[in-house]
Amino acid sequence: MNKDLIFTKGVKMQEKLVEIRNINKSFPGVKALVDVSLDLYKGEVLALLGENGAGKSTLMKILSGVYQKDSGSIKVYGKEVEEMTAKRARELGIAIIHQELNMCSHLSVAENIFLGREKLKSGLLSDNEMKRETEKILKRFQMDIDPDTIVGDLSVSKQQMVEIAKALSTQAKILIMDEPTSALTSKEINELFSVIKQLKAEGCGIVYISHRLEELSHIVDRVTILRDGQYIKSMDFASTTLPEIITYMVGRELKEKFPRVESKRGKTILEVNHLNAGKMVKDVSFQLREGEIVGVAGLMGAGRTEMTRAVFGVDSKDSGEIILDGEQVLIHKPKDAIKAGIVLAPEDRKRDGLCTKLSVKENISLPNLDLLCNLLGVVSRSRENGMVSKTIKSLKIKLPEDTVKAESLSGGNQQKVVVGKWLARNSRVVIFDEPTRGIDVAAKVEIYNIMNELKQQGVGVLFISSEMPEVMGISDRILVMCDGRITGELDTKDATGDIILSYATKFDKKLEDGNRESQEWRQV
Amino acid sequence: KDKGSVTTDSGSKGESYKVYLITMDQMDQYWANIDKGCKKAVDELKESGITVDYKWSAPDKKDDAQQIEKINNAVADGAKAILLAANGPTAVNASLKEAEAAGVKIVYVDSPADYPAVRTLTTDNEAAGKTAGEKLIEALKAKNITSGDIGIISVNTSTDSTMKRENGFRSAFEGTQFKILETQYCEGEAAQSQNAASNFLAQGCVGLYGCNEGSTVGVGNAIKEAGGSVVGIGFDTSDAILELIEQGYLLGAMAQNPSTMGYEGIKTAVKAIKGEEAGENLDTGVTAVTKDNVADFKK
Amino acid sequence: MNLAKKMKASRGMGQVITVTIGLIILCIVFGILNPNFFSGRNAGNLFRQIAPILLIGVGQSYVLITGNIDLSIGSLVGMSCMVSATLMTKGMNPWMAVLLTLFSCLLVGLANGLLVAKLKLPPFIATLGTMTIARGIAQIVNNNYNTDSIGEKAEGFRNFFYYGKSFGLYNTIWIALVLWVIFNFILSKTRTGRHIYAIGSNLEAAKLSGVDIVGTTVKAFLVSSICACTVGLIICATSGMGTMDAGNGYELYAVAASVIGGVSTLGGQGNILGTIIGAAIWGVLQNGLQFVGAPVAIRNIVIGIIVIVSVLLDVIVRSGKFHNKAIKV
Amino acid sequence: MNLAKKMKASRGMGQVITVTIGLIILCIVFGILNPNFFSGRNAGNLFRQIAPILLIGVGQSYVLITGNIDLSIGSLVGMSCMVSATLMTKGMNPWMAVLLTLFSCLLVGLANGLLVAKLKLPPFIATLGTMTIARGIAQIVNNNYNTDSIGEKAEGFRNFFYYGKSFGLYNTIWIALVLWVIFNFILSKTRTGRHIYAIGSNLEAAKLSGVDIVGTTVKAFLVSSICACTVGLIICATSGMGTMDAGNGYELYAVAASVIGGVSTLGGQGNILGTIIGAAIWGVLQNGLQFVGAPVAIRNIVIGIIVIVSVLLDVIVRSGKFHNKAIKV
Ligand SMILES: Nc1ncnc2c1ncn2[C@@H]1O[C@H](COP(=O)(O)OP(=O)(O)OP(=O)(O)O)[C@@H](O)[C@H]1O
Ligand SMILES: Nc1ncnc2c1ncn2[C@@H]1O[C@H](COP(=O)(O)OP(=O)(O)OP(=O)(O)O)[C@@H](O)[C@H]1O
Ligand SMILES: O[C@@H]1[C@H](O)[C@H](O)OC[C@H]1O
Ligand SMILES: [Mg+2]
Ligand SMILES: [Mg+2]
Repeated sequence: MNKDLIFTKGVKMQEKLVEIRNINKSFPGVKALVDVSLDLYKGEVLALLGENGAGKSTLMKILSGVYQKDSGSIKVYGKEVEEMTAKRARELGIAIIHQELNMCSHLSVAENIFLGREKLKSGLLSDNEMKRETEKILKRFQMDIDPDTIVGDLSVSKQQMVEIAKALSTQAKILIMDEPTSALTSKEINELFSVIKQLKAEGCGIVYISHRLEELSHIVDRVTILRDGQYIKSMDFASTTLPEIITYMVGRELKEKFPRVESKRGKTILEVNHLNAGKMVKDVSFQLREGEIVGVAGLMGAGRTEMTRAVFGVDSKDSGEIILDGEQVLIHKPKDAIKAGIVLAPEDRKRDGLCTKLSVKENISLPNLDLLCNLLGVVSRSRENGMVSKTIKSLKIKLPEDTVKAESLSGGNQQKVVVGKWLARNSRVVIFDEPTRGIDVAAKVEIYNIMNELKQQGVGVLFISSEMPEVMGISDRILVMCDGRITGELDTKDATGDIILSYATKFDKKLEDGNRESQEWRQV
Repeated sequence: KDKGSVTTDSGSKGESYKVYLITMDQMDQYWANIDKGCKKAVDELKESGITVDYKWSAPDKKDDAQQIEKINNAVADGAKAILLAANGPTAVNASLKEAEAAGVKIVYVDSPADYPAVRTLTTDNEAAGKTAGEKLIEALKAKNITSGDIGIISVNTSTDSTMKRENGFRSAFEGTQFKILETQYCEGEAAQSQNAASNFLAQGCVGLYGCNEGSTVGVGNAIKEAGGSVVGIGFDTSDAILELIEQGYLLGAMAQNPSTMGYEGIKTAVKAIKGEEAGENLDTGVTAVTKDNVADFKK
Repeated sequence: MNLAKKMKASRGMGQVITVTIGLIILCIVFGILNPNFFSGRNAGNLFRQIAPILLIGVGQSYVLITGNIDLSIGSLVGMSCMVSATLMTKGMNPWMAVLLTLFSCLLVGLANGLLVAKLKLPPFIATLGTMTIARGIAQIVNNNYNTDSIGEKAEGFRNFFYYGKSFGLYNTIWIALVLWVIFNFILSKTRTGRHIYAIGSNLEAAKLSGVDIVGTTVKAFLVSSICACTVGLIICATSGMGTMDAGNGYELYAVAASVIGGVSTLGGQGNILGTIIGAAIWGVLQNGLQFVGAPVAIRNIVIGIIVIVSVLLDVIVRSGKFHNKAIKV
Repeated sequence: MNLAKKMKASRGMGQVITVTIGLIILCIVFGILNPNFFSGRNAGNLFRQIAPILLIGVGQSYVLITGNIDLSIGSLVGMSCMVSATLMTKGMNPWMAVLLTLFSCLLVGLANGLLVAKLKLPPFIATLGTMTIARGIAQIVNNNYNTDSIGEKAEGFRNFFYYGKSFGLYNTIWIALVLWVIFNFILSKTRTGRHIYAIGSNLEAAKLSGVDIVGTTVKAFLVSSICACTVGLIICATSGMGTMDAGNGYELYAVAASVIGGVSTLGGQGNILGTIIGAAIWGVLQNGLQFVGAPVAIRNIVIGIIVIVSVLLDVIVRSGKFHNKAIKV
């Protein structure tokens, strides 16, 4: 048995909630977990760390009964659990927030939160009671969401908040959070952290999975690190450092977190003038020059995604013009944009980024078939294989072979496919909407390097991110959006977190009136 | 093994013929009666030392393409003769030509196609339809009704026999004050026919006519429910129809002799296979079943 | 404002409103072309013709909301009609026959649910299979013939399901209404109803939330088979005999009634209030077109256009093309 | 090993293998029960019966892979049969009539595609609508009657589509084979084929990858209408007249052939190699059951069971119950 597991210092050696030993799990073609062990104590937050595809989600899905282990043992509250099913896990007080959103999008917030454990009154649904309870839970979270709202109408980040609220509402003793913050912005993250601290105080054990290593220091007590499906190490968080953690994760030292390259800013490539689209894009104007990375910062719902979608032709524009290399281009659908040389890697990979039932190869070649086929439209196998293997290699996408379905990849590797499929063509402008969401540190650096490379090739890069450090770390110039408008533009040299935040909350005054809903739909 | 086909015992009396009955569909008791006639003939022939390997094959609904398939399959299965109730006069002709080329003898029962056959055993549908019309007019007159709307329920326009019955019926009304409404085609389904019949009654029709078994059941039931003075008449003699006649809700129905068609059909087929003279075409006749003679038709 | 919000929140109510307006227009047109259409006599007649479509529509809606489809409905109608009639002609007490028929239909519903949820067959295939089998049973049960008349002894049965009236309305209509009320209640007020929506909306999420997928799916298919069974009994009572072909094509009418009424074929969306309107449109078209003496040939074209337009209107309204304008004004 | 891997990688090939084995067993059983089944005469006859099912199956597969469904196939068969026959009986040159018929069918296919992709109607409803309309057109085109014989002048046409042979095989079979090869090539080797899979797998993602959703959807529906049109012409050539009812119910046979052959009704999955087997199973059952003299009534039951079992086997195999064991051994 591994020493680190038993001799951990710092945290009071309290009751063990979970003891996982020598778990093995294979999928066709992949050994996802090899002899992995893990402990979780009462009242602690354990960070489960590792690169994309290390097996974190798989391990947690086994603990919560979604997958069955091939071998190994799981003890909960000191008792061996032979067959862990989803039902058994629930009974044991294990709750999990999955990495991917898992909501019934046609149902309301309250209906989702109480799904499977509806409150009844004389045998009938007691919707009012469930609504009241929901309101309570949401309030505890400072979330201002109407319990009656249909979940599908919420933005991704709000859906994520509902998902969190749902797990919290079960009053679990063992709570697993698989990248809960990947879709949240700083405000919600802070709220989440205060809830986590409260839960910890109540004796809850929390397994916390995240690729945002900076946030660990706020909540984490211990870390357990996996690499390539194998157990590497457990440590007290207080007695280690981020670089050390990263070295264990990656298996080597990572030199620079935000590699920067300089290149000469050239002429203006893209000019967006007075763009209006729907309710969330209002009079947006900006320019993008050859060889620069422009970051777009903002809070949840600032309209950044909507803006990119309008530029790319996914959503229709009400007015405004787009000028590429000095000439106005008419973009009615993504095809037009791609033809003109503007491409977009979208933020929601499951919904917009991947055909999950198709192979990785087909996903990568999908937007590039025009380059791969002859006049008759026949796709050249050899050219396709060449392009795909090059992309896989340059992004270090981890997979058994390129014919596996995209859905079988780990979240981070799926994200790499979403980005990678756009790199095979020579575009003038590449828009990245939250490209590092759910990606491990090493892979993040790879994505930054890709952006840098594009920049050096003279491509204009638009980089939307909700993580302030990376926006400031990688961009040359920063646009800030709030309420569908561009509220600020600054050179990275002059940027500080405070300035950006003040731009990002420029129209946020009304928030203080406790009137958030009207803020969202104020323009109506 | 299977009830319809008697396996050839080649050792014994020698003669054995494979004969198919192919009907329009398989629903009505009418077809069952043809089948019964066939089986009766098969049994009789067996006693006289002739084994007939007899199979009844039918599409599940009136559909030309399916009927052609059934014919082709019968030929491929080595049938020596086919008794056929053709959906319509033309559709099956080319496949009959192929069948004939393969040496298969064709006998029509109930409804002939245009292609020449050994013999045709059928009824004069047009005349029978006209008779039905005349009976209806007569009955209305007896109630002092000489004008008003008349509703027809039929199968579909693709079935030749029922189209002839419709036309014959209409011809009886030439020169009268009655007005015949748009015919309702209900695929011979009893409940659907009844809906249409009820709609006719709601429109104030004074007389209703059903062109085949299912249509007639629908007409009878609708009248039964509405009560009153509406007169209905139809075709075929299923149990349900006879009951409606007996109770007085239907004036009557035109009875053909399906089992005679089947019985004579098999006998004719065997003769034709043997190369004997098949005989003249046969009109098996139509009887108007009314309250007066309905008892003769009950089993 | 508040009403509008409620409507929006309620599943698929928008479509119900659009389609209701369409229905009213249809009735007015038919009434102008033939005033008999509005006669008291036709009212009862018309409602009684709508009732079976409503019932199969309710059954199909349940299944569609779970994200599945039930193609066996039409054949179950036929099977119910033939099984009950055969038993009665063999001399069985009609109510006993009804019970046995219901039992046999429930078995098919159970099979549907298990094939789909337990054995994970695509619903289209599973119910295409049971559709063929149930039709086969309808045929084999009386040795491939329609039955004889179910006779005098069954008069009570026939009145109960079709010919009789209670409180001025045909029993058929009452039966449909009572079943509708029960099933609407289950769908909107009980846990089972909630779970039916949940598995149709996101099966995985529902499963992870501890919803009993197999049980819930089976329940939906059972409701569908109860509805189909009832329609089969109604048809048997109507014609007083068993017809092997009864219910042919009803599975698609059922889908039409559901979807026109706002149920999505993708699951998770809609309610059976809309199904009333969907069924009514279908029934009014069949009845009204006969009343105005439309030649059979153009009927199908008219029906087809109305089906498309009714749903299209809703799509346009929802897609916000009108919505935006309304706001701007 | 390598082959097995390849098979697995190829979309839905597992099912194709399972089902092919089932087909072989079926044929052996029929052959034992009635040796005539294997006669040379029946071979040609059988293949000629399979050809139309294969064609509509190919059309339906295209549409299913895009994640839609085409319920109008059967009616289009009827429309094609009636339009071509009516034109010929009115004295038009048969080949000219074929062209016009194709054109009219393509219009319906275009309408299907636009209703679904452009106007965003649920495919079930859009094609249920066009199904009814196309049947209405089939009826109205010759004033609600089947046509008269298309006459001597059309002998060439009839031989081309049905009665003639080339290189020892019936032309009908050649037509189906040639169309299959073309459509298989398009689906597996061209950009359009890729796009068809992509929109069936994830419409949004495909759109954001620059796939022309409307164009691609329309193309799939056009393929479906070309196939249906061809079958209508074959039927017209077969019976030498126009039948309004032709193709009734074919839309479901088409789904059966596709899905038995491994195409998913959820889109994005399957190929038309499997459709050959799916169509063959359907055809062999119809033909073989007649050969063994099975009473009509049990045919449906047998067919239903086989449809379910064939897909069930695949589900079991895929769910890995056998797989795991194989690995452990
Ligand atoms: N359902 C599945 N089928 C096949 N392979 C799978 C499946 N789920 C996970 N895998 C494989 O198992 C390995 C571990 O995946 P897992 O999702 O646990 O990684 P992870 O550590 O959560 O990564 P990430 O940080 O990217 O979410 C990966 O190689 C992945 O491709
Ligand atoms: N499907 C939807 N229905 C209703 N409102 C929506 C929908 N999607 C997004 N919104 C709203 O539109 C606004 C803009 O969202 P958008 O995703 O563009 O923001 P963003 O700046 O990209 O932030 P995020 O980091 O959340 O992606 C938000 O207020 C969001 O709530
Ligand atoms: O005579 C036949 C009989 O009436 C049947 O019921 O329908 C078709 C007719 O050809
Ligand atoms: Mg993960
Ligand atoms: Mg965004």
